[in-house]
Amino acid sequence: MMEVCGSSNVSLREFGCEQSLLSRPDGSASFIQGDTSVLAGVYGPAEVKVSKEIYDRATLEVLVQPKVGLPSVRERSQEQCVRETCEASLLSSLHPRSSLTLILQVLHDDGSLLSCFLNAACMALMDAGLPMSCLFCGVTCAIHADGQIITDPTAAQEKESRALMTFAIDSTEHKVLMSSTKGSFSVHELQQCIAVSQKASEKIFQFYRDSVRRRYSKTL
Amino acid sequence: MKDTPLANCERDFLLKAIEEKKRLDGRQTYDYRKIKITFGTDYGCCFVDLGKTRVMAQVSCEIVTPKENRPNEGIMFFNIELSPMASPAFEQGRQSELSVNLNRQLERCLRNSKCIDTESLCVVSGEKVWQIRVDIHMLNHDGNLMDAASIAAITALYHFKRPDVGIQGEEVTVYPPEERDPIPLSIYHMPISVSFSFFQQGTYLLVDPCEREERVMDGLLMIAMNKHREICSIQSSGGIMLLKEQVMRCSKIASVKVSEITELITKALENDKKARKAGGRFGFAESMPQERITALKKDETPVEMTDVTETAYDIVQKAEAPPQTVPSPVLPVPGMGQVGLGLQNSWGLEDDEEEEEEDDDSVEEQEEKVTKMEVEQHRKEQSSGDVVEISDSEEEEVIILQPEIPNRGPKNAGSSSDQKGAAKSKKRQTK
Amino acid sequence: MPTDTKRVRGPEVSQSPLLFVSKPATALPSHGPRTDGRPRDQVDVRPVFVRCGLVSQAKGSAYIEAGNTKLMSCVYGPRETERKDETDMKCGRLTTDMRFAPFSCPERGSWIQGSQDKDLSLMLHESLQPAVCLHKYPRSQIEVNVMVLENSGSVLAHAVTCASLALADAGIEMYDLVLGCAVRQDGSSYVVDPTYKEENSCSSASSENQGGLTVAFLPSLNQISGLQSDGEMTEETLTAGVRTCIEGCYKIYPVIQQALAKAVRRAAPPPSES
Amino acid sequence: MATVQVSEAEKVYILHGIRDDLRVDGRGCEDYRHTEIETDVVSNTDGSAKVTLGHTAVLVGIKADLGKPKPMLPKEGYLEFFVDCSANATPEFEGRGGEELGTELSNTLYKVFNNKHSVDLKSLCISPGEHCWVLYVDVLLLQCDGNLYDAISIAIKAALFSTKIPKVHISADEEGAKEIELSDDPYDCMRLNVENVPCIVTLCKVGHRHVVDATLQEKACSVASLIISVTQKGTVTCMRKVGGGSLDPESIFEMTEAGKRVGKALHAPLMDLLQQEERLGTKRQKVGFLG
Amino acid sequence: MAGLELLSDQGYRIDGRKATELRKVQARMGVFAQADGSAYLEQGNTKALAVVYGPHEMRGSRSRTLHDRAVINCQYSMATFSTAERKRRPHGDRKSTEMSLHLKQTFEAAVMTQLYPRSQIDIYVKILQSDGGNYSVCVNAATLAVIDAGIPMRDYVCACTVGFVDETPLADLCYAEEGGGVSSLALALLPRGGQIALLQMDARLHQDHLETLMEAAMTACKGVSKVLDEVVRQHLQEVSVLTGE
Repeated sequence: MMEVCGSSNVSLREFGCEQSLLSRPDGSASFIQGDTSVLAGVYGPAEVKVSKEIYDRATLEVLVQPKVGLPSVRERSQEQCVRETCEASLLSSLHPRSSLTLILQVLHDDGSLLSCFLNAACMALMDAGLPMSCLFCGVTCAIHADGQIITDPTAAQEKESRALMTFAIDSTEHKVLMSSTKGSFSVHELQQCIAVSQKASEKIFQFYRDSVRRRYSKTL
Repeated sequence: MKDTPLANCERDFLLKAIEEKKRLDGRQTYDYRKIKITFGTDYGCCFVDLGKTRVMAQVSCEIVTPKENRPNEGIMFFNIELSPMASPAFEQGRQSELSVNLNRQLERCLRNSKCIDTESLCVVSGEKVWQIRVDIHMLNHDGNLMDAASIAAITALYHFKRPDVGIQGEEVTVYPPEERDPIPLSIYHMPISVSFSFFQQGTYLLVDPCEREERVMDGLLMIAMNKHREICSIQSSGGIMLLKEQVMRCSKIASVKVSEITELITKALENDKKARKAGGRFGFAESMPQERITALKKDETPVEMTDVTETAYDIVQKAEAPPQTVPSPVLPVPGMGQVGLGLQNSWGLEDDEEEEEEDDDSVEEQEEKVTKMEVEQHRKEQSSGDVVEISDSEEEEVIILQPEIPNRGPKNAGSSSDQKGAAKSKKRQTK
Repeated sequence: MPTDTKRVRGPEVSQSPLLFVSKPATALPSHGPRTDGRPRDQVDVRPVFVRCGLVSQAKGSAYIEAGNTKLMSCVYGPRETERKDETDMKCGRLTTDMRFAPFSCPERGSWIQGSQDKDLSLMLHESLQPAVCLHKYPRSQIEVNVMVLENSGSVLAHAVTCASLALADAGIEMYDLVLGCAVRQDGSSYVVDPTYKEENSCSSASSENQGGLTVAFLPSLNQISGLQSDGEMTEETLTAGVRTCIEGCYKIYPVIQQALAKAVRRAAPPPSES
Repeated sequence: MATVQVSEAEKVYILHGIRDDLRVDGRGCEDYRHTEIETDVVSNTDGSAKVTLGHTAVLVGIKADLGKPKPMLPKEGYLEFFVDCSANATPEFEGRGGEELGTELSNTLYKVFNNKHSVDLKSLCISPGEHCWVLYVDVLLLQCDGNLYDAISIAIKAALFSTKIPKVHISADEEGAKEIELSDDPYDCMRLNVENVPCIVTLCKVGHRHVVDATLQEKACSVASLIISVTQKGTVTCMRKVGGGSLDPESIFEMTEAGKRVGKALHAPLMDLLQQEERLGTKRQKVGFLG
Repeated sequence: MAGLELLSDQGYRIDGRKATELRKVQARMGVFAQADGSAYLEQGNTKALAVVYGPHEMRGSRSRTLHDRAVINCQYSMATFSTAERKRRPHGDRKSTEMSLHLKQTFEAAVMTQLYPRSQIDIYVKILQSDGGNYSVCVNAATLAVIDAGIPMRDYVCACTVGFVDETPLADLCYAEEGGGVSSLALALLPRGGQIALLQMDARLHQDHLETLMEAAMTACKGVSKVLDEVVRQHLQEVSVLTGE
């Protein structure tokens, strides 16, 4: 099984990002991976409702807006994944008794949606200037029926795959912050996917670095 | 989250500026902000930028059963979602006044004006029709949401194509786009809403108010029209008092604005059509401005895989084998199981408390080993007789109504009737 | 009908296979001993299993099992009222919430509280309120939750008993325990503590006297705190039914008392004599 | 529930008055307030009635719809109750404020009609297992001044009395598919037998006595009340204790007896009145809210 | 459209009225004793009941309090049996929420709210029977109720719906006419100053016809205002007789 891991499918689709493109939110970003695109907006730190107040840190709310219809169970679970990742990297204790709201709007879904959410969220949080202990990025891996690993799959590839895994990886130690998996796979395959994702994350973090450098190229 | 309040001096400044016929962004009274229309990858997906206001519209369709009173008409459904992304004041899932107002105005503008041929959406009369759903997401609120929404909705409807259906006898087949080309909707005309805001009891009038202006305005008049100068809906809101002449003037301005916007939409649709025909790239990814320094794009990149398998192998090897020993389950009583340690099960019929029992009752001592199941069996054996309670020493607070055990019966019956008598003498005043 | 957005829902319309049983359920006989062997026209309550303090997170809790009817009750509070505008300076607030687990009845229920549940919650509230010393808990609220795990008849009656036991277990000051008992009148005979089948059977269609009656009773104060009947009954039958229910309540009173005494003893063991 | 604030002194005054069988408005303990009944007030319904009891005003509209019988009872139609506590009655009911009381009232109504004789449900069946009439009984509270239950039950009885359900003919075509035809003639309709429709009597325990038809002030003085629904023959179809207090068993027996007596006495004049109105036929001057 | 001839060649409408003729308006003020103001109004077969409570202290959240004027709070609801097909909910759907909003806006313009700072006025309207022109009937009924409550207004607010068929404006549409695909215009007018408190139009109409239609609507509103004025005067006379003045 190990031999089949040809490098042909292990690539990331073209990806792009635009920061602070909306005027109202405190931070905003759109992230594009191939045809998949997500728009993220961040409000905060701001006043928090008494019922949601946490005395020693900020309350983070993540809302996922689907393109068609109202948010349902699927969106709730995606919200949960993104929230847990953000909570791990945000230094929320610096803003006690305040609220942070992250809204993610699906613009087009063509596979690897959850990783696109994570990347957009990270860029938006950066744009909002919120203190974070590390950056994070999302990588989705699909395991094809014949055991081949595909990174950043499209919707069609996702459908054909045997297992689908999304990892959130932090920028300092390249450790896994969050994982969400679907389908069946062996421990070895899981470790392989993690290793691939860690490799891929380096590319994304380099992209983060480049885009921030470009953004501040004139001010520096 | 609450919206930031508007300071009084800011309010006064804005009103003063309007009195002097000046607007914050340098526009003239009747000027629209810059309108930009872009399309998504799918059919029926459209983004409209009106200055900084940004909305997205997505049209989708599904087959449903028609309404009873209109068996051969398709159903149009509009939903304007005030996403909290657009403004911190918008809350998710709450029907605010603004949302009701916008939704109804859009319905009136697009459904009641009968701009879409709903009869062409019928598949099988009385059984299957297309429901066209238009979802409009507000992405950034900088005033005049209604106009942006109406432009986005009608453009998306024009852009949308529904899959073709074939009917053979009773069977209805929906063809995927690969098999048969999808068909666009048949639309009669293009209603576009134009908003006018009034200030100082209707003395001053502005077209396309921005968010700041909306917050100081007295009222709003929305006129929806098509390029044939047919009015599709009028709606005044906000407790202003208008005069007839003002309404007439607004309708004249609206007709000019509508023809301008219609032209823009047609051009945008044509451009997109051309791009799609040419096979070039289109959609949201392409619409991203490359020249801005806030944006960056990277082409497809391969991920190095050289030592991945090895690393994975190493990790798997190094990882400690999980303990193979599984704690054996504990079965305190039949029908109850426990795995793992640490938790004191409150259901358990703890043995250790047995000693603490202060029982002096010899009858109960005899029944020490009786579990609940056994008691029930016991009960069946002697199904007649008075009900008395038995306290089983093993079951701490388990009390089972139990057929009479001869030597305990009379004692209990007596005590219960005593209580009855005692209770009757008391009476409580509830107040 | 409110829609449930929190769960992945099943099909909108589904029917229980019980409807398609070829032979319709035979009507229960209106005379002779009952299906579970208890005699008719006698105050014979089903054996009751009671236990306090099962839910460690709740302030007080109780579990009751009578025949196949199984209920669980939890009490939270007294705590600050959630809605500040309804705070009562003189008196505490008692809130009750009674729900059926979706699997509790022969037909699957919904997760969302239906109107029947609301009605039962209200009855429970009215039955418990007279017994709780609410004036001792100003500006606070006491929450009572009852979950029906299995419905095998006389749910409300047992819910009242169970909830009052949980209240007592929580250490809420009360004037008295509240006990519940139900009676089903079927023609000229009656059955005490009816099962689900007995509750829903209508054996003698011609009979005038048919109905159910549930009474909540404060035994040591001799007061009726809750009363509900439906069906058709003459006044005499009703009066007799109320009397029967009171008698039924007295039957389970010692059981409850003892369960409570033991729970207290376990929570705070008496000082050793030495 | 619309409530009034009553001071301690007022309470004592009311209590003493009731002890001496004399109420604030001069009634005895078992007297009803002035009651007005008018049927057929809303023309969009199949049957309707408006009842005012003192200051309490209730409007009931009944609509007969074709529906499918419940799977467990394929040979019977059914009744649906809905109580709309509108904000007109009191500002407390605005938005969803009236919902709680509304469900309480409608649940009680379901209980009251949960027996075989109140309404002949079999007559509402058109074809077993397929079609039946569903009677939607919609109660609209317009103003409340206590004793909602009684006013609602009287209005429902009157509305059911005036309900005219169009006759239907079932014709089967060749393929065996049944078709339902409504009779064109507006006078060709079915009437319901309301003889056994019960009326609710609410007895309010005030001090050591109980009163019938309590006003809001009197209600504020009582800790608990008992609602009893009584048919013409005196059978009780529903009994229920409402309110936060408890009652002595003996007083419950007394109240049941009184409720039965009052309820039985209520039916005869009500039926008389309804028949009298019916006899006037179309000549009757409709008053509605204009009078 | 619906195959119905809405206006015959002789100039009569389906219910026998002439083009500019209003339906019969009957009204009564002070229907209920408990409310601060109440009125019942019938316009043809459309029947509405309006009740006014206030001005009183703010209820619920105090954050809505306005320091310089009163808050108008409206709720529009329809009896479940008011329409030919039974309604499932009396209020809370999009249409009735919108109607509540429109009523609120109409009366914010007409009631002299600045006289009652930091207080609230509740206007509740219930449609008992619906036969077209619900909005206008509600406004007219609410006007009477507000007057009955003794709350000062700038002027009567009168509303009327007009339709446009065969180049002719039809005043006060009934349900059959409203459903017939007629472009209808609802207008709330303060007749003395000719100010428009609310304007709403559905369906297509050429811009050139707007003026005629609005003119017709305003005339119809003035007609309604006469009737309302009469009702108020008569009511006051009755009351003054009772109070012995």
